[in-house]
Amino acid sequence: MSKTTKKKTTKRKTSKKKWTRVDGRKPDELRPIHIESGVIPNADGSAYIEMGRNKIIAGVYGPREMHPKRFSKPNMGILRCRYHMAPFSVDPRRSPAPSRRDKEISMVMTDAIEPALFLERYPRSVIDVFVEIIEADGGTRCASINAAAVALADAGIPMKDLVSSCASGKYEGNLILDLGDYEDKNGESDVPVAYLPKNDQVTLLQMEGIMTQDETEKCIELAIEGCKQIYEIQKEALKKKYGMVEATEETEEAPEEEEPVEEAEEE
Amino acid sequence: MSKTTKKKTTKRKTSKKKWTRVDGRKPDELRPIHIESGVIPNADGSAYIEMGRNKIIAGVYGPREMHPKRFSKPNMGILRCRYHMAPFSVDPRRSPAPSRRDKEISMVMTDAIEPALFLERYPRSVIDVFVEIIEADGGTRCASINAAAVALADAGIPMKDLVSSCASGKYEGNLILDLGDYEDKNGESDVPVAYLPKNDQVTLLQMEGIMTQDETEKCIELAIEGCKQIYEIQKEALKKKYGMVEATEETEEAPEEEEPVEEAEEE
Amino acid sequence: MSKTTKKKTTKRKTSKKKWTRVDGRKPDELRPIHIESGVIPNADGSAYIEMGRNKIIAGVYGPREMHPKRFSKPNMGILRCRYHMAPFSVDPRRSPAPSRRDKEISMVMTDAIEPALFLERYPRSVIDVFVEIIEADGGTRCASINAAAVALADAGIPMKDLVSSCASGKYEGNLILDLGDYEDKNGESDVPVAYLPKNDQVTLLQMEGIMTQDETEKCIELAIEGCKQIYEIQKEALKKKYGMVEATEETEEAPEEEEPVEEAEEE
Amino acid sequence: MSNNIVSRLKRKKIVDVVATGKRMDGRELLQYRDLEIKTNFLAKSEGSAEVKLGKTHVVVGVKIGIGHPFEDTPDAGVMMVNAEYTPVAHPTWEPGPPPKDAIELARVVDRGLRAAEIIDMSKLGLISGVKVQMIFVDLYVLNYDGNLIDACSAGALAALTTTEAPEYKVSKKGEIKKTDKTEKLKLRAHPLAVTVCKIGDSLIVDPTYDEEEVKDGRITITVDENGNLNAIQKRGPVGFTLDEIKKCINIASEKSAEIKAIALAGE
Amino acid sequence: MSNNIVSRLKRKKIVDVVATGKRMDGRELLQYRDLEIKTNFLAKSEGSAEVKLGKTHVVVGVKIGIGHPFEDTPDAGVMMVNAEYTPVAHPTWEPGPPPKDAIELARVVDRGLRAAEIIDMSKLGLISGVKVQMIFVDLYVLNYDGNLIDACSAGALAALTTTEAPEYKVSKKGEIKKTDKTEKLKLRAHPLAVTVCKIGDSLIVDPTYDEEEVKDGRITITVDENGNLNAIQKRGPVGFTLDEIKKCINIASEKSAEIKAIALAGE
Amino acid sequence: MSNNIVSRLKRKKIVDVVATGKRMDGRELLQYRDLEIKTNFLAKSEGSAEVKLGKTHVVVGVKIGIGHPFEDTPDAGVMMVNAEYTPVAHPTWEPGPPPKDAIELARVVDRGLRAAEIIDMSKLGLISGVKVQMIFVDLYVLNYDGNLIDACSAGALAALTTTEAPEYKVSKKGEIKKTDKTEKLKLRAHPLAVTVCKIGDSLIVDPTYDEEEVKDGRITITVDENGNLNAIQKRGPVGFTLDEIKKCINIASEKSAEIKAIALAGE
Repeated sequence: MSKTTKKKTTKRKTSKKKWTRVDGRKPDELRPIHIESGVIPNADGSAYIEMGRNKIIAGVYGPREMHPKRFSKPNMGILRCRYHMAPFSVDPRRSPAPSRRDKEISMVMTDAIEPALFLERYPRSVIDVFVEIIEADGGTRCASINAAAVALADAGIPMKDLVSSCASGKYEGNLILDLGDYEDKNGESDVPVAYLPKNDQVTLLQMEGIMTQDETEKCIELAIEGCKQIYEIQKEALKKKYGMVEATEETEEAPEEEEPVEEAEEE
Repeated sequence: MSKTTKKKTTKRKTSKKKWTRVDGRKPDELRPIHIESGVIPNADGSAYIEMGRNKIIAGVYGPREMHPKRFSKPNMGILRCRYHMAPFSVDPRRSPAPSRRDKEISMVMTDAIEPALFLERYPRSVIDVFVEIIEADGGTRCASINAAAVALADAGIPMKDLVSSCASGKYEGNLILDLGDYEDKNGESDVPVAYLPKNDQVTLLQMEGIMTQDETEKCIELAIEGCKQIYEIQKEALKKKYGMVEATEETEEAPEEEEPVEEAEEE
Repeated sequence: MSKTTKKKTTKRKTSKKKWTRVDGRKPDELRPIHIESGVIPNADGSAYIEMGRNKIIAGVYGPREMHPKRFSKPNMGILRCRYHMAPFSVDPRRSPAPSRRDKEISMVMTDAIEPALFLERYPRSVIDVFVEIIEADGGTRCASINAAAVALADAGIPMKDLVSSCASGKYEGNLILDLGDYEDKNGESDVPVAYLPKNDQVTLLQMEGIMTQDETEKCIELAIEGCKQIYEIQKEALKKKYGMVEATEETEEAPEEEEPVEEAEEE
Repeated sequence: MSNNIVSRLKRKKIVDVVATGKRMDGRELLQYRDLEIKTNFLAKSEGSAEVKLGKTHVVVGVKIGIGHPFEDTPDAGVMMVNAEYTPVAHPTWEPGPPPKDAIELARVVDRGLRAAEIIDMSKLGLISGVKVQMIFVDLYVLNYDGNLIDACSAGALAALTTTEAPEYKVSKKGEIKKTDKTEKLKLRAHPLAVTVCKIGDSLIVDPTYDEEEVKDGRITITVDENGNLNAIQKRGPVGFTLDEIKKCINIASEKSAEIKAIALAGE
Repeated sequence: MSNNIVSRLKRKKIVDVVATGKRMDGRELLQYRDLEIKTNFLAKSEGSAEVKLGKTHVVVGVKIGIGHPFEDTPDAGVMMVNAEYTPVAHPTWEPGPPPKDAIELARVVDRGLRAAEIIDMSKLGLISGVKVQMIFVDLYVLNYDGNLIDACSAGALAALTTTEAPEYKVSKKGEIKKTDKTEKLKLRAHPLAVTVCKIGDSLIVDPTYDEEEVKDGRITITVDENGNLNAIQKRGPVGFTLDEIKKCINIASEKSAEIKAIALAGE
Repeated sequence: MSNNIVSRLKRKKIVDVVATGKRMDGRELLQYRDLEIKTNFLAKSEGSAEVKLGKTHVVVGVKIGIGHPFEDTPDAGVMMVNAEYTPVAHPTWEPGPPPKDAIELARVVDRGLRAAEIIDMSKLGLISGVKVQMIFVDLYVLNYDGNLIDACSAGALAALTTTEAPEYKVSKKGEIKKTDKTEKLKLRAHPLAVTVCKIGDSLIVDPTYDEEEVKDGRITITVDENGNLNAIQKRGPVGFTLDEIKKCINIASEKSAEIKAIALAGE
């Protein structure tokens, strides 16, 4: 968290034509993505994603009873995401204890995914989404959200929509999509985005670096385009397993809100 | 806690007349004190004190329900003081985690203040006194008690008396009142005292250093005189706010003790 | 835990005759053992053991109510052993916080002792066995089990049998009994064993080092012989206190198992 | 009434008022509360700022010290931003390790400073790979009435702007001495965070505690003195449309200049 | 039905089947489930192995780095084995510090490697008393269906066998540089753990989760490529006769060769 | 009957007996229980003492080692006093981090030693700013029946008095070697703590557990061999009059000489 400044100041190239990305991709090209669902037999739902060299596994448990009970809500369920990096996922090895970064990412991931769920259907319950980063290659939080969304669908949890996530950023003066590790560490900025395609809503948005207002807005738009491509890959992954595209389709009307019949338990 | 010896052995001066304190004070002179109540809007009561260059804020919450319940007492309330130093209050910076010293001072502060309260009136409840040292300049525990007493009065909590606190000690062979940072670190001894003026009782007494029995007793007497002066300043601070001196006056008769109707809950 | 390799590879001596142990003992000779029961007045039962230069104290509390209740079992009691080394028990000083080694030994000790008890008689209860290593001299876990068994008997807790424990190992190519500190650290292997003499059952078995299958089996047999000798010393220690050898004699028939009338409480 | 119903009623009331373009306290939607910043008020900190934003009250201390570099940047100084939710600041805040929200607060403020490359850390090495200067920025909350990120961001900027950094000398033998000389810490940028909240269909700035409680989401945008963006952080279990995001960025760009003028007044 | 009755019924069923010489899943008593091991699948780890044993799924990462030697072995490298029970792996596993069983898992695998002197740690010093090479072996459980020790032991052996160790250079000034050269980590032995479970009167290998739940006890035996034993660990609240122990050793000797062939296939 | 009533009855009984000038166990008010101190009984500690004061039983271990100096005293050794409430010592003591009372115990004993400047820490440097000698004083409670401060203070004095300190040699290359030579640790003072309890209107020394439970307050006074005071610690939620304090000091001065004779017998 507290290392020295990560982003290099812009060194704008004069001739843009010759510029290519370190891995040869076009500016708006995603890294190869592979998603597989149902990879953890014990979990209610799960998914494995490779996005570039990221290797990430997500497992869903729930809806289930919340422990300790005093943290449950009487009129709705709680979504709890946990982002965690394996000690060997980065170089040098990191401690297995959750870092402050892990905790913050867990929070923004939860915010990114929650709008896709019908939590009001699960009073007093919790849905746990556990994400383990087996190998990290830039953009782990986005890849984690992509895996988590597929894992939730795999768990049969009704969703308003899948959540798709992708970063954009600026590198050597160019706006690019889906930064790899090297671009992430040496570029001018990084803009992770999560997106609900059906609602056209951004549910994760962070940014770090130095960019003009205009560049920032272009980056967000670029990331949204990336999310739309990922959305198709996610659906494909679910289709492969369940033989249907619209597995997660559901009415978006929230059920009528009622007064909760019981009060929250005090503890 | 575990640094090397703090007190220098006595170097008694032969001619006492020329001796003056590092900041020019007379041996029995207090540092300038400024107390202000009602400084934390969210707290039930609060006070800010400057005593020399000490800058300390105290907030009172309660009487309120005790959590966890199993630590509450069926027939009386609990006073819980927490003394805590901000990381930037000392040089070099300290960790924000409570130190063993913080924990000990919290205990002796609680003992110092409790005799002034009618805790038997608040069965199953807790009164929390939180003290934050913003800047430390010697004698923080005494200044904290002074602020806490005003904060309790500001919270409208009936008190048998205000508690007033002040240290004395020995420096270059002289007994002096209200040691500043330099005197505290370089003197021969340090005797923090808290005092209930109406009851003529000492409720905090600690000492560290090397002194004869006679010197020690003289120090305690000197500190008590300091407390009496501080008492007037505390009353003035409350008067300013409430326009009355005897805001905290109350009968000292404890209410008749009754058998508690309910037993303590087991958990 | 994580120091470099502890066991030296076998340097088999050509002429075995002249070989003697560092402390002059015969290969199958125990170190001097002294056991005393009833040494902790507050405990329900206790024992102090010296085994070589090991100095270990064991105290038993219970059967008593389990806290927190949710860890109790509705149909049987729980045995909880805690092995802990004093900071000054080893050189250099260790931290008083329980190490991973402490935790593992606590588990295998519990397994070693549990088969001697009638835990089904104490539903919802716990028997706590706390062992403190005052000085460590090789074989602390075995000495701890010996002290714990006597402490349990001293607490009047019915036992199927005492548990006796002793290590064997290989040192300079020779199989030896009851390794001292030096032999433990410099030998080729170490085999701690606990044994129920009446049942002829091994309840603790660990091994670390390099030995053939045959040597290992011989070591276990040698350790069992050691346990049998210690058994007599344990009985003697109890006899001294209670004037009877068979203090712990009890029918081994387990009481008929009944359906528990109450379910486990949920928490 | 359950807390649940209370908060639903509270939400309705606030949303209704905000929908009319006003606030409960009479402010405009895009109007900050009164902001007072006092700098350099702590003698033992190299930099300090006290911020009062309405009833929100925070102290920021900047301490400079000596520490170890990270392995991969042996010559770069280290900046640490830490936030403390003191228990005096709110009735629901308890003593203990920083809650998740305090971690996010520290990280969002940190990210703004770091991304703007506010300090040239490469100038803060002392002995390559062994010792470097440390800059600790402690955000200390004394009363919480909403909008901590903006208050702390302004406080951090004000405190850093007025920080007097000590000069260190390294002797040939590798001894580091703090000289009596100080000079103003050189800042390369003036990043400041502005948080925009979404309540119903409206966007507001500088939320109170009550407004934060009922808000749908928030976006914090850190803007430097040239109008470049340095950091964005979206929170809350809702999505934002691209259009809403652009509005937020516009608001933040405008407001950051206004607040920055106050934060830099002490420079 | 209480969990208690459920597990008693489950136990009866499994014991009955095992008594007939078969398993619930149709295996022979001494038959392992399908074992798949993939090595070198992580780019950021010096060594890695993914193990699937039936539904049990673990990843082992080997990382080599630089650290401090122990005081008593200033020139020896340090190996650390750590196990992580990730919350994705089982519905009852929760985020948090490693439970006792995870500590035992790490220690048993560690003991086998260490006792076999698998790596010559004395070759891994860099600057005497100051810096040495560290070898971290992280056992990461992704799905738990029994027999973690054997799966992790095989994974650790497979990962270490295929580890490419970086070459370090120490300059005259004491700077340590990682060169681009790597060479295969030299292993001096191939220890592998086999766990034998006792269920009723039968001995089985490779227990599933259900079989582990109802087992009476287990003995884990680590055997090297010459048939020598390196480590034994008995667990469970029951005793084993000497005869049973000998049978366990025989089974382990035989099975370890079989499993080792698979673990070493990637070499 | 609730614990509350029990303790009220207990208190009444003890207060009544004490008021007659006697104790429940027949002692005089100012009479200690039998005190036995055995020194030098641990081979692996540089100093040790076993203290039995009535049924209170503590072991004090003194270990000397090598560690890092504090930044502001680069040439001074470091003394650490630590207290451990082992769970064997009392039915209400649980395994875990030291409770507040154990922290106070350590700090009060520490303060007496430190204020008396018992050891010349300036003589314990090894390599300026890098390595110094550490003196660990561990207070280990094995049975708790009141008056731990006095028992531990006597034990610490007895253990330090008989400590054989190793001689260290520092080579030109900066290697530190422990030689075989030892010499008695040089003590410059003999401070000893005496605790006086107030029960009703009476002052007593050496309280049992029951007496401590019902006491109103206590004052601990550490007195050196010349009758100088080194430390005072008042505890308990009551005040003391100046007159009472003077009586306590007189009692402590007298008793400390008596107890010191026993503590120093091993010298």
